[in-house]
Amino acid sequence: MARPHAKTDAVAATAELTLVEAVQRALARAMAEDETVVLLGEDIGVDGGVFRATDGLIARFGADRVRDTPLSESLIGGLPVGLAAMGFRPVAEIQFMGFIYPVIDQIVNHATRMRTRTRGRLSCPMVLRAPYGGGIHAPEHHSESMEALFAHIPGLRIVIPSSPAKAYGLLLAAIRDPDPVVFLEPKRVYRAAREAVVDDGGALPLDRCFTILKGSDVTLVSWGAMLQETLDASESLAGDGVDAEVIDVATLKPLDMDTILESVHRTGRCVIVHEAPLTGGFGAEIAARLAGEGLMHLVAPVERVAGWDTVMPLPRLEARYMPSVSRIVAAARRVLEYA
Amino acid sequence: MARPHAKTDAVAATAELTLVEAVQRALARAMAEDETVVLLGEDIGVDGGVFRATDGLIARFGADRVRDTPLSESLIGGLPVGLAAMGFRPVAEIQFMGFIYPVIDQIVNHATRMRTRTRGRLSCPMVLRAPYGGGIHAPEHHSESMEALFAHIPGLRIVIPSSPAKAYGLLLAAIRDPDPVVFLEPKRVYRAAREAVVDDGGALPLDRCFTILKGSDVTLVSWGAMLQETLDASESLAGDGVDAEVIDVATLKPLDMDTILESVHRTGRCVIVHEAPLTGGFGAEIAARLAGEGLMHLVAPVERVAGWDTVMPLPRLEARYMPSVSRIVAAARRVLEYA
Amino acid sequence: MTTVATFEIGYRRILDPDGTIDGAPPAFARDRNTLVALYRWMVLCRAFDAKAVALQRTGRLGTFASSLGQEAVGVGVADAMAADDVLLPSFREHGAQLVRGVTMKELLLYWGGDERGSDFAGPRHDFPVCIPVGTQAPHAAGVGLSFRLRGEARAAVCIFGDGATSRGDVYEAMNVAGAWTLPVVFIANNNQWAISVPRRAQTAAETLAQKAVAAGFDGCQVDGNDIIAVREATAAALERARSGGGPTLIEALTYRLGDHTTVDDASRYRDDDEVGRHWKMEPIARLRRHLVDAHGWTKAEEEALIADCAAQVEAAAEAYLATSPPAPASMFDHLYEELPAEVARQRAALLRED
Amino acid sequence: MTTVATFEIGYRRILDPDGTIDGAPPAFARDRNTLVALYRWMVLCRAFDAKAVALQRTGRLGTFASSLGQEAVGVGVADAMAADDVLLPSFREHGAQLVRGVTMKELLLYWGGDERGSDFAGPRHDFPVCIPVGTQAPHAAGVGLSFRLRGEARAAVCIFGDGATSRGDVYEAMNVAGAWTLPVVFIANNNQWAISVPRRAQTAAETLAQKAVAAGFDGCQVDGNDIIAVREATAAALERARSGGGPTLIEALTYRLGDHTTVDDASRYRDDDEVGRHWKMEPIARLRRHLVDAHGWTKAEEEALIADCAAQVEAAAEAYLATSPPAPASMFDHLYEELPAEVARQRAALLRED
Ligand SMILES: Cc1ncc(C[n+]2csc(CCOP(=O)(O)OP(=O)(O)O)c2C)c(N)n1
Ligand SMILES: Cc1ncc(C[n+]2csc(CCOP(=O)(O)OP(=O)(O)O)c2C)c(N)n1
Ligand SMILES: [Mg+2]
Ligand SMILES: [Mg+2]
Repeated sequence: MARPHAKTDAVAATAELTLVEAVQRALARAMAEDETVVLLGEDIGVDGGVFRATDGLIARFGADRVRDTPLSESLIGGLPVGLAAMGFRPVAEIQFMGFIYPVIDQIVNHATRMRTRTRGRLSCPMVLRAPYGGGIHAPEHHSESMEALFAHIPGLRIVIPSSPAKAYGLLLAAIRDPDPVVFLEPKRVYRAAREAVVDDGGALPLDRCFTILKGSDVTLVSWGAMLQETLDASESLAGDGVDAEVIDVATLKPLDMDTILESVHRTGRCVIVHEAPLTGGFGAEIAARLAGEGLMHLVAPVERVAGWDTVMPLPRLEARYMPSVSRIVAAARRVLEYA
Repeated sequence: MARPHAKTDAVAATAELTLVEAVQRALARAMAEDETVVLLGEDIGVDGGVFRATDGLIARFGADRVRDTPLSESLIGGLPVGLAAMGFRPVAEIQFMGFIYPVIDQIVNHATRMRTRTRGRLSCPMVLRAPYGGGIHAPEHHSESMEALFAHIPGLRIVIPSSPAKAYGLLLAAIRDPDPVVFLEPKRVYRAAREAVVDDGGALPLDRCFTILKGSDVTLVSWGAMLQETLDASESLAGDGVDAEVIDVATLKPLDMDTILESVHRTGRCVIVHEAPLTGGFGAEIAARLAGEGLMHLVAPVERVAGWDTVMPLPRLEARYMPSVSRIVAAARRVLEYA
Repeated sequence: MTTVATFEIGYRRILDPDGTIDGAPPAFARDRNTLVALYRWMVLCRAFDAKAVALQRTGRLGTFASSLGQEAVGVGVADAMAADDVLLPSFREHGAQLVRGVTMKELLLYWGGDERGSDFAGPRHDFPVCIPVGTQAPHAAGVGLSFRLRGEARAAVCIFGDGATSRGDVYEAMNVAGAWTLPVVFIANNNQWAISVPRRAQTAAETLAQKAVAAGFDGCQVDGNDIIAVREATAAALERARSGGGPTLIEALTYRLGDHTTVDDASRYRDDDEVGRHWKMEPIARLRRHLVDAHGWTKAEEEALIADCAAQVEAAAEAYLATSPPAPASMFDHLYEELPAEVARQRAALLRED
Repeated sequence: MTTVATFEIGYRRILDPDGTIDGAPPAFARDRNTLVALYRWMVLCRAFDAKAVALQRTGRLGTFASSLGQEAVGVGVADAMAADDVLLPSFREHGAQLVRGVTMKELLLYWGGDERGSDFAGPRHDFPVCIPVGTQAPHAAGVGLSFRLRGEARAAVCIFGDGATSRGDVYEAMNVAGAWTLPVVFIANNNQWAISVPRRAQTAAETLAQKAVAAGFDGCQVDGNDIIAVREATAAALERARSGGGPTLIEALTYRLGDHTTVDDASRYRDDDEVGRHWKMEPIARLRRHLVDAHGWTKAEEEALIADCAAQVEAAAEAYLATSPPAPASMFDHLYEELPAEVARQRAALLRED
């Protein structure tokens, strides 16, 4: 039944898209090219998703392939495992990352193990999408960044796009990938800006970081929504003559440490920026590898600019929780001034 | 109703106990001194727990306070939140760490937030106990070490004892602590050795690492079951004239980094050992802090000896999965030989 | 096949949509003062909802979930509770919270994004709003267990939506409540929609009340727009719970007349017709009709009540808007009873930013 | 109260404990060959269980969960299945797996701690043993959905224990199977115990079959020691599932005659008396009695069958014990379809250790 990866049209339309529109295009493209792609989630059908990531897809592909599930997150984690083992490519949506935890059991215990457990007899090519992160003044539990919980799970891929074009190319790659992928969408960026996206089915690689800005004085490493703050910080630093390199990790697991090491080799200094709480965040893994393989390159302490180690506050204080441009700039300065 | 922390007897009995017996004694002590301590879990009642950690407690304290739950892990995470808010001190058991994942939702979304959310009006003094780790040739899902998933959650305490006396003192502290604690018991050590434990209700602090062995050449940092391998490695290194310092982290969150930094300040070299998979393991956090605050002390790369980044294999290969003494020794040598 | 077990689900309505009462109503429903008090709470709740939506529309409140059309459920349930019972609400139970004693200012603070709103002066043992759907149900089992262990004649009341009945933890909580005969009353506030997902898509079960069959206790339906039926059924379930009879599930059939929240647009997924039909069944007009017909409720009384509610709501909104913002460092102040050193350093760093 | 819904749970037994059949049995149950085949599978399963326990006791197998006394459930269910149906077993369903075509050597490899045991040559689309209780139920819904989407007349069969019915994800899976009319047959293998927790402590529900009421489809009980009833009920449920009638829950009432696993000691928590009583109801003796009484099953036939099963079991054990251990690096070889560079480095490091 499946014709994986077949291009369904020859005409590639370029459009200025928001990130959420790019997600929608990638989903539409994947569904058109491969009949085994099936979407599952709460309110993804007629409503088109609470952020409209699946807007119009039920009309185009039908209610069989764009399925509103009951309000059962544990099921949204587990049902795709069965579907995937039977040759489908389910793309499941969790409405907000704060509701993703019931899915972890199925991800750790089944999705990432089916292939190993059966020595390749069954596998689990599923994608689990969820909007993550703060900054939109949403209610409690709607602003979390917990990618690190997934990054510790063997056998998984974790992908976080930072822009519309990345979202399009990485999501297509995630859906075509033969193994389970957690795909986290920075909801603060969903409509923040537009970017030219060529809707030609072209995927981006899931095994490398992207160097967004070349520089020689300090390496700024980030992903997802925080890339904007990081770029703003690099601009502010540039004003003072500091030439920062900016790396978008994009795929956290497996991690392309080579790109980061090569950069830090040149700059000797590194600041890692993420929105998730500091302790046990994915920044720790990158810093730990710098403390290991990268130590000889370091001329200054590795700084991590992250969410505080406290509960993400309700909207009135959320701006004070999240890493700001000034916190990033201050950390970069400390690193640069380190003698 | 509660008389928290009251000593119930004046006579302190010293006994040579295994770790699991020490857990049982601490539970009994806590229940005797505080009527609000209630145990919940699968098979903890008449069966006394599949590892006998609750042996005899139902006979002594009754079925009201030693409650076999239905087979509902999500409930085992959530019911104690309600009980704790009403002034009880529930101690819930998850039978094996591989079944703990459904609990995460309640831990992240409620247990660790009730106090913050209500600005102190309600709180959650619950303890979640679970045996963790490999090495006993158990079936799939019975050998996992996933402490790092919890270490990223703000508002939590994570405690992992490495010996009978530590288990006794830390568990008592955990139960008396006014906030949620995840208490992970190294099941491979449950009956591995005996140690003198004074059953006098004395608790150990939940905010510091324990330096087990003083040394000046290299700092070995570990916790739980891996402490034995780490000590064995230090002995092997001593045979070659290497004077290793061994630190038992014991409480991973909040982390007493000062003790580790002070040690690495003296030794300049550090090897971190844990059983959990390398990537995103808690060793990353320690190494990251060394790459930050500790960088000036480091004269060699920080090595992490950990479980491989793959699924814990079934028993035939588990010995090849877990960090061995020789892997620790080899890492220490690399660190020592680093010029 | 031998039949080994049979079950029935009953449905109860006392006050008809036209304001008449069939048969003999419970005693409280013959008392004008009681009915007026219930009416007042519902009217206040509706006025509060309208104000909250207005505040959100003008950027002075966060995302808000109105209970428009569902006032009889929250008010009826809470009015049946004793002060020392414990309420575990979802995010759409302002009605119940108001009756319990949470102030409108506190509710606005919460929905305005300030944790202090959940530190309400009122029912100190009541639970705060629960956002992750259904996750307060296991807490209710724990609260019920605490009453059992202390031998207290109190009950926990857990309210959730129709969508919540699809969550495994709601099932697990009901199952343990049955197994342990816990004093818990579960209220399924069935407003027919879970955002865009209609009730029939949640489950093939003909009623939500029958979810209790799986947990081994009684479930029943009531007309959730009939506050008399809601109150009566809740009172009976509470009585049973407090006297050792164990849990009950009450499915209150009502309808969400508004959008899911202020960020939702219900016209994307449902007909105006459907909404229009349900306006004819709504709880406030129904009780008003009854008060007018059976208890001589006057236009003057009505106007005075409306004006009074409006004034209360305005005063609460002003008090809310006048509240100074929380101190940034407060985000750390209740993380633990005592802040560990490593987090205290972060708190200090945050303070230095000012 | 008006009654708005009623439910009945039926119970079915065809073959009595004394080996007699009341009334008209299904056609297959009149066929000697069919009955002998079922009997043979049960005897083989029991011999396999005994051997596995013996291997564990002598340190040549890992922890093992015997199905002693429950053979009629696994064998009866699997025998009713078509080859292209999909089985999703728990850890106690060797009987079902054997009938499906998994070899005893493969089962021993698995229980001996070698993943290759789950790469069975037999039913390639069947699921491997599931250890986390009940977590295969959502997979069954996914498998059922795959059949619906492809328009295939196949069904998923998910077997779990009485304890599993307390898990929220089993409920969620049943609920969606009902809501979407999925071709799934859920079998609750009720052996009365979940380790030390008796059935009555799991739930206040009088039957486990009534868990289906919450999910809006039919549940029924069968005597799980009566392989004829098990097979008949499963066949009917499969027929219904394949023809678009949706899911069924079958509660098979049986008894775990042995310890929970080889690391359990059931004498800590249950009476020998109880176990003794249940030995009188066990499924193999029952069918043997019927074969002898109604089909002239001879002593010679019995002895030949026993000897044949013993020989098969011995041969499998020998083949298992002769299997060389898996290569250490194999722990990486199926983590991803293609091993990412950073993990490939770890694989190389592991190889260097040799
Ligand atoms: C666990 C969880 N999943 C998803 C959401 C997002 N969400 C908020 S309300 C809602 C629908 C709830 O429906 P219902 O239980 O019927 O309550 P209602 O909103 O109708 O009062 C959803 C999906 C959530 N808050 N929690
Ligand atoms: C989710 C989960 N929790 C706990 C366990 C440990 N455990 C293994 S079997 C079992 C009891 C299962 O009872 P039941 O479902 O009745 O199946 P049975 O063992 O009786 O066949 C438990 C608690 C587990 N395997 N999975
Ligand atoms: Mg609803
Ligand atoms: Mg059982």
